[in-house]
Amino acid sequence: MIFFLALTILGLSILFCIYRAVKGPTPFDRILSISSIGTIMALGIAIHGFAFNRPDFVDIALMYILLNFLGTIAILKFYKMKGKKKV
Amino acid sequence: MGYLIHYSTIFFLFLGCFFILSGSVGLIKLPDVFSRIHAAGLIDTLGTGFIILSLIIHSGFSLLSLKLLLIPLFILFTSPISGHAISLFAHESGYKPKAKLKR
Amino acid sequence: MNFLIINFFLISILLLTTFYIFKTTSLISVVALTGIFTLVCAAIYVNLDAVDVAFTEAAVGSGISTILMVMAVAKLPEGKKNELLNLFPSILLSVSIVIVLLLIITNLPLLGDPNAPIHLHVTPEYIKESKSIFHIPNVVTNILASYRGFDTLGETIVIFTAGLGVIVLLTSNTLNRKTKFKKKVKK
Amino acid sequence: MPKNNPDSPKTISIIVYFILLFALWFVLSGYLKTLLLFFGLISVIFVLWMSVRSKSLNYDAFPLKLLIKLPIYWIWLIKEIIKSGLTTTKIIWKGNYTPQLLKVKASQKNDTGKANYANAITLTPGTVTIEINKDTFLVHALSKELAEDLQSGEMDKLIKGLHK
Repeated sequence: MIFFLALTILGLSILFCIYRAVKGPTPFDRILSISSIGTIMALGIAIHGFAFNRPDFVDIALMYILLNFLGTIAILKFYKMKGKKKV
Repeated sequence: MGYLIHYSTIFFLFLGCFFILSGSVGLIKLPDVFSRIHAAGLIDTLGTGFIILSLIIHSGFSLLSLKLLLIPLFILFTSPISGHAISLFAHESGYKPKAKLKR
Repeated sequence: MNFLIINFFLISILLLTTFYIFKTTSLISVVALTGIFTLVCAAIYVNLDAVDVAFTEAAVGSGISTILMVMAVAKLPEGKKNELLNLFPSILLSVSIVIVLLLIITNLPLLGDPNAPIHLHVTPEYIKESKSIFHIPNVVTNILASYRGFDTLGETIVIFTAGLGVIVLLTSNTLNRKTKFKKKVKK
Repeated sequence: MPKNNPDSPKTISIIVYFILLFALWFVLSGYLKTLLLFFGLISVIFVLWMSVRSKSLNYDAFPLKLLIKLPIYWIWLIKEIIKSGLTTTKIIWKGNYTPQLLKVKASQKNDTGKANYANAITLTPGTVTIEINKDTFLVHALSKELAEDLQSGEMDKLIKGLHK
């Protein structure tokens, strides 16, 4: 039961992050909130595995964290290619 | 012993959840991009650390707990790089922080 | 019950992000929001116990398609925006697809129903025999890696390409190389 | 581009990479059968061969001295992260943020040390390295006490000792 309560709190914080991703005045706010959403989602998957007695899900959480980093760097690379320009 | 494991799991789990919640509140509340990076860093380090710690205590020592330990290890390497990259590119594309340079 | 609540929450996030992908005009935020969309999709697969699909979805969606979309946006001329000139055909198309899918859903068996056709034909043999033949405890791995080996080979190549994407992104910087070359020419 | 440092020979760092990769494979799979272990060995050797061939290995990253000192440093780093994380949480909930920009001198000599110092600054919540010039970092801090904590130079000294 505690795990489900924790999942609720994580869901609430994901909603806060989505607010920033949608509203964010600069594109960097959006990238930042997406990387935080990825981290929270990975933790949520790990907790979800324990809540449903399937702890093998940790593998996916691991891969999420690595791919989340990759996506962040990929979107940032776009800015390096475009140079000094506000999109 | 069983009670100790149970209650410490609950304690660390909700400590981690509290840090994640305060990090996401910081993402909304703080004024500019450079300050919001701190909030995201709070989610990445303390939130992840405490939640993984509580899951390790819950599962006991096995191969699974080693696998869980890999998550904060990867975070230790990836989180500062992405934080630095975001702040560097934001600085380069001309967004100035609200703070002034202190000598 | 909890399962349903989690699913409901994830799908409502999915709808929210879809709405904002539709609404925003800057292309880079569309790419960013698509990243959230893929992450939530993979989380839904995890919740439905389809671990391998979630693996592939996360690798392909978050790894390859983000890079491809970023590259495509970088190649576009400057000042290009997400303009919707004529909304009517796209709305018509999506509404008709939704109607067809809803009609199909009514004919599907319930989730986890033991008498559904897929659970009667090959699955019992997989569950009974796979461990004694291949000595690997995970049934899904057995099916993917040995019964359907060639099929998986293609998927693995896709994931391997994602890994190559990591190396290309993180090691050498093509832009720097070009500027260095220009400097050398100037000298 | 990774450079070859005479202090850390190539073979030792390749062996360290091999051990780390094989440990990672074992933790992720968890099989003890001879055949599967053999497959793991083959895949690890293949990955190492590929990365040596494409020159994406950094031979400078694993001096043996650093590996011994690393666990103590990590424990100290975790303590520091918790301390500054509590301060940051307090600032977020109270709302009395006074952002600061400051320049920090790095006294490390080699590049690995500087990178380590910049990473440690970014990893502790409340301070972020924005720009790295030759030996000064431009740092953004969330409040005055965090900035003063950084300027006292404790972290700088410790990481300098780590890379000696």
